[in-house]
Amino acid sequence: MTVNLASFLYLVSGVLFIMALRGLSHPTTSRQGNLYGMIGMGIAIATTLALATPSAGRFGLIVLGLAIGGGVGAVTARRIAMTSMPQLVAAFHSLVGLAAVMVAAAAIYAPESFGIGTDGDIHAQALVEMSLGVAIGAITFTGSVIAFLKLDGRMSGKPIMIGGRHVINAALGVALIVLIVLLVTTESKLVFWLIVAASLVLGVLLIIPIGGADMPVVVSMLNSYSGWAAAALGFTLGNLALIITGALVGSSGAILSYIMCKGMNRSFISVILGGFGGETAAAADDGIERTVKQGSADDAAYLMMNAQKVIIVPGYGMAVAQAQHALREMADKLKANGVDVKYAIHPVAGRMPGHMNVLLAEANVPYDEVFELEDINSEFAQADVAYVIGANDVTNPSARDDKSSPIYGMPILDVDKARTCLFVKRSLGSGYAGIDNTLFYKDGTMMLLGDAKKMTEEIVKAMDH
Amino acid sequence: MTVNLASFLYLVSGVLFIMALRGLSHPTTSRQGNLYGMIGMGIAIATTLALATPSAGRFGLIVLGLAIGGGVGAVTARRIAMTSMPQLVAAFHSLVGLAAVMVAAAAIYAPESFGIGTDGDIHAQALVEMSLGVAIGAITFTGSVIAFLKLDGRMSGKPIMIGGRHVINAALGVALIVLIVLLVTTESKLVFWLIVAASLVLGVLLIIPIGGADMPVVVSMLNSYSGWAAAALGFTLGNLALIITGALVGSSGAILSYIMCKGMNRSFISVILGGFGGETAAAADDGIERTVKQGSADDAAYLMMNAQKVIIVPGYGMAVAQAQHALREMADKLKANGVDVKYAIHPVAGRMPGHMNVLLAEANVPYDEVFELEDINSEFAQADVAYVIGANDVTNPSARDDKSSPIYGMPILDVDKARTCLFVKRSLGSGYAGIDNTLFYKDGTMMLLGDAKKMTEEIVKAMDH
Amino acid sequence: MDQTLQKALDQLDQASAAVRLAVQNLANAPGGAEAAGDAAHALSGGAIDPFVFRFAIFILAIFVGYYVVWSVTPALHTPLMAVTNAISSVIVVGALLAVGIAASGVAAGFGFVALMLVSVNIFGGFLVTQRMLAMYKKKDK
Amino acid sequence: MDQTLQKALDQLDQASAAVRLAVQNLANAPGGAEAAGDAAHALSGGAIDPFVFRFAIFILAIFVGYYVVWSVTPALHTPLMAVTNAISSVIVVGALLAVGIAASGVAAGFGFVALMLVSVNIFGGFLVTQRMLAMYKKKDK
Ligand SMILES: NC(=O)c1ccc[n+]([C@@H]2O[C@H](COP(=O)([O-])OP(=O)(O)OC[C@H]3O[C@@H](n4cnc5c(N)ncnc54)[C@H](OP(=O)(O)O)[C@@H]3O)[C@@H](O)[C@H]2O)c1
Ligand SMILES: NC(=O)c1ccc[n+]([C@@H]2O[C@H](COP(=O)([O-])OP(=O)(O)OC[C@H]3O[C@@H](n4cnc5c(N)ncnc54)[C@H](OP(=O)(O)O)[C@@H]3O)[C@@H](O)[C@H]2O)c1
Repeated sequence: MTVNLASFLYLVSGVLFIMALRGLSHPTTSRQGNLYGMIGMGIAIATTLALATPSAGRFGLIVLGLAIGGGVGAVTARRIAMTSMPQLVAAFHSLVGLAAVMVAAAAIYAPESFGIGTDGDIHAQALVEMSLGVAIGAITFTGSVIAFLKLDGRMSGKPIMIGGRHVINAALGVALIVLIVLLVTTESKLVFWLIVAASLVLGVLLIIPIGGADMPVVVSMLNSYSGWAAAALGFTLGNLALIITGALVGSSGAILSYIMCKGMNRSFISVILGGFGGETAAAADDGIERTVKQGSADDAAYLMMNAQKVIIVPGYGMAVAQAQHALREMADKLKANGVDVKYAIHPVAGRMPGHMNVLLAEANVPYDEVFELEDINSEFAQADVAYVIGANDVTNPSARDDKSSPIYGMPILDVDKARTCLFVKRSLGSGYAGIDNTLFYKDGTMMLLGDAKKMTEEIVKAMDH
Repeated sequence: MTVNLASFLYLVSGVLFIMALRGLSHPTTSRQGNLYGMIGMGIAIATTLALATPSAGRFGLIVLGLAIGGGVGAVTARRIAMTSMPQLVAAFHSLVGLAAVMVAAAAIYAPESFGIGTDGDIHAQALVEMSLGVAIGAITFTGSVIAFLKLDGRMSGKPIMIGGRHVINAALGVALIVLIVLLVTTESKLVFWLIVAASLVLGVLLIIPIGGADMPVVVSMLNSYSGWAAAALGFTLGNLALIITGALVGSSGAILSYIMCKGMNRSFISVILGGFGGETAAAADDGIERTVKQGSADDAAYLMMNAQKVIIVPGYGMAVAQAQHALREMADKLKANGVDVKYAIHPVAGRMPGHMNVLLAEANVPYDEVFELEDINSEFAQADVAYVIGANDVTNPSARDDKSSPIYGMPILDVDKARTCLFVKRSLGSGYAGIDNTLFYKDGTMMLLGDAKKMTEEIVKAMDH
Repeated sequence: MDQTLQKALDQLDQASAAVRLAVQNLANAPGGAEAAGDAAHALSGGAIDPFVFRFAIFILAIFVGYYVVWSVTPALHTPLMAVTNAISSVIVVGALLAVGIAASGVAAGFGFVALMLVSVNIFGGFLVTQRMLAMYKKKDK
Repeated sequence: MDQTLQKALDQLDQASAAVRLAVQNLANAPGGAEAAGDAAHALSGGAIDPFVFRFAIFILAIFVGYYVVWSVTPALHTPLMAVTNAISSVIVVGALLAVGIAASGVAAGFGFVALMLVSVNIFGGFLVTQRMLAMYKKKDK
């Protein structure tokens, strides 16, 4: 295969990746989009093999590597629970980061094979590109590992604040720059590994001060990083597929981070500086007597069966309790009874963008019953019941009314406009932002204290009576 | 200047052109966008001069050319009436088309200077790219000239149907391909000029059968062509700015053509095949007795001054009559009287996309009072008066209700939902599509027959009484 | 000896001719020589025909154009037509080159005509767009 | 005569060395030589550093990425994260190269590790996305 044909095929695979993301603009085209992505990856792999024409032994090694990795990947993909998506994505990112480091190491140990010069005489430009790639890759690796551990609950979500960490980070950053200059001048492999080491440490230090609940933003940011690392190595290898894909992934992660920060009305900087969302504040105790109206599953069933319009607002608690299937059953009962049922999704409900949508989809809720904030918010005023299940912050009216609230300005779902607001959660405790929700004490609110799944199942049972 | 720096600067100017179009996504950023465009063009010119380092004499020639052309352009831009925008754009396109032909001719007469080989030994690839560029350029040139003549009324808008034109066009197309192959094999300059000649003829033949009213689609299509011609020459000259810009312009024209065809509910093919909109049909005479309620300026003034909400629907007749300033005065009077006034713009109102918007803007109508079809259509039901000025097809209910109508399926403004519908036009004649408008005979409609500007001025006067 | 010398000199001539040819080949057709050769070096792109890159740029620019134009608000479609027309006159780089350095007078002449035509567009296009855009105002009172 | 011959041969050596150097220069640093030279030829791009093209492709791809990701519907943001993760494993081309043809065994070893890691992503990423997307259904009854 000539290099020109190969480059052209790499371009084709880059374009197929663009088409893959393009397909995600609508659920009906999304499956085809994913297929484009697979074809693009297949073309990239086949092209590389046709170009490199490895010996039989090496070819066997390649098949072996693909088989081992592919097997692990396939099994993981089949087994993983939908509620574990955030940590799965974090884990996968760490792999890409480490792979980028390994590829760069291979290139520096066998520069002729990669066409970037000869041992001891590697092109300076390639060295710069490579060290950028390897540094970003290493940061992605350890950063994602920490994010995974925090999301998976294997490490406390508490922010870990090391004294003087800003100074240490700055020093590491400067050290990295010095090391990169050193690498270009000396081409020493030791310097290369020092860059790797410094970046690995930096990755850890950057992520540990960030609270567990902020991890989704971090994961998305690391996604962006892995894209930039891929693009940097794409420059070294002169590979169009890598350059295009790197830019796509880089943009994608950055945009998702932006969307999340905007949905939470926080600045990206404040997220990165960390220390938020570690402890869960108890209900504020300001001395004012507050009464809560508590209800039972029977009350809830009665209210909803006699309603004309019910809007369901799922939140993180639904994911924790895995209540989506029970919820779907409840909605079916209501619809069978002639009640108009819709779902309202806040942009940052749950713990990652689109988290609720994927869980509802898993429970077979048709996506045309699921609405975004702007599209449904005006309908709460006409709803008889808002059934809030495991959501909290995204309904907190202080974001709308109380200028002193830390979440003031964050858009919220106006569930308080509904005639009755049913709140399913286990306690009067706060959500991710650690802020008391005044809605619990409102007249039209009825608290259904308990696990989201159990409570919903009880309501379903009560509806049968 | 090194070629690498130059290429980088060409990329910068390409990016600035992207930013220019991006700016047009909103009126507030649009002026800045235009500025980006100018800077991009300045960088492209400066880079080329720095790279080519012409002799003093040649430099003088360049300044002369820029001054003459620039002067003509600047004066034209200052003097042209806003209502003549369609023909101005057509005229400008023809210049780009001809310039593309000239540049290609220069390249073939001095191939070494353009780095595409030596006389008699030009790279085959460059010849193919060039002949594509020159053919598209020449078609753009004559096509745009015809479009200009038809739009400017210097040539009848009637479709000119030559017998067997499809055969002739196909023959010319085949001839073009043969000539291009010949050019690559012989490099004869005669063949080059034959390609130019055939394309010029093809440009004329393609456009004359298309009716004057379809010219906007044609202009947009030619805009697209001029982009592809520029891109083809960009490949020959290896110029990034040309390649990027060509693709941008090519997409832009194609998308606008698509939007227009969709707004008219016609297929692009049927537009190109021509023969539509030449003659203006008289009001259909189907034997049914139909009565028309005619009103005076005083009636209209009274109705509107006592209304709560008036929606103004401008159309092509407003542009013909130059009634936008009078209209604005009328709206001011109404607003001063506490009436809620809005403007509703159909996507294909007038004779080019955005035609009405630019005229209203000229008359100082703030753009936040001007709404698009989807955003305002539901409001007609709450409006007391719909003031339809020189619009016709875009209000015709048969597009909505009559399956046999040629415009069935075209989205329309629901002016018939308003309590009263005032129709300002000179007769009961039809509009561009040549279809009778049943709205004229409806109960709630009052016809205000007369020139749009005069009638509106009279209404303004009547409002003072 | 003279013969030996002559032979040596002849060989020198031949050799240098061959080398010159090789250099030319290398300079004119980078890529051709390596095509069958070192795939790895090729991967690094040193030998890729610039056409491939240009084509990639062209394809990506079409994607950008598609999205950027769809994001233009319909109210500004007329200025859009004017401004795309203006920027399409970047063909001026070809005209400048022809006037500036074309070896043939005829070519320079063609270039001059192209330059004049396209200058009308550059100035006319941007200025008329500016004039139009200046008219779009927000409600201020 | 012998001396003359010797001298001629020496010169031949020197000349060929010089030519070899020139060839190397030409091969390694295309562009450098012409920089000051024929601007017109340069314009045709024969001499442009591939880095410039790659950079252009990178910049345009960022624009495409920006638009294409903004057009993703929020309901599919979780699959978006999964699929971008999957496609970022196109870094596999580097791993394949290292395993396939790296001259050094160490390099091939690194490549093998990278290949395994990234294969997990390729298969895992696309399959989990497929699993998720298969769940998004329209109302059918
Ligand atoms: N989606 C994203 O991309 C993203 C990213 C970063 C941050 N965030 C943040 O995450 C928050 C999301 O808001 P949200 O309203 O979805 O969640 P939330 O405000 O975190 O509230 C979740 C609620 O669910 C309840 N809960 C937990 N487990 C439960 C169970 N098994 N059964 C019933 N209830 C249970 C908890 O109350 P009890 O303990 O009383 O049961 C908690 O108050 C926002 O503050 C947002 O800024 C989201
Ligand atoms: N905007 C675009 O991009 C575009 C492109 C291609 C085609 N078109 C087509 O153009 C049409 C546009 O619809 P439209 O409703 O704006 O226009 P229209 O249907 O063409 O009607 C314009 C009306 O204005 C009246 N008129 C003309 N001069 C007048 C004057 N001086 N004073 C008062 N009235 C005058 C005419 O009636 P009288 O003769 O009775 O006065 C005519 O019926 C659509 O059919 C569309 O498909 C638009």
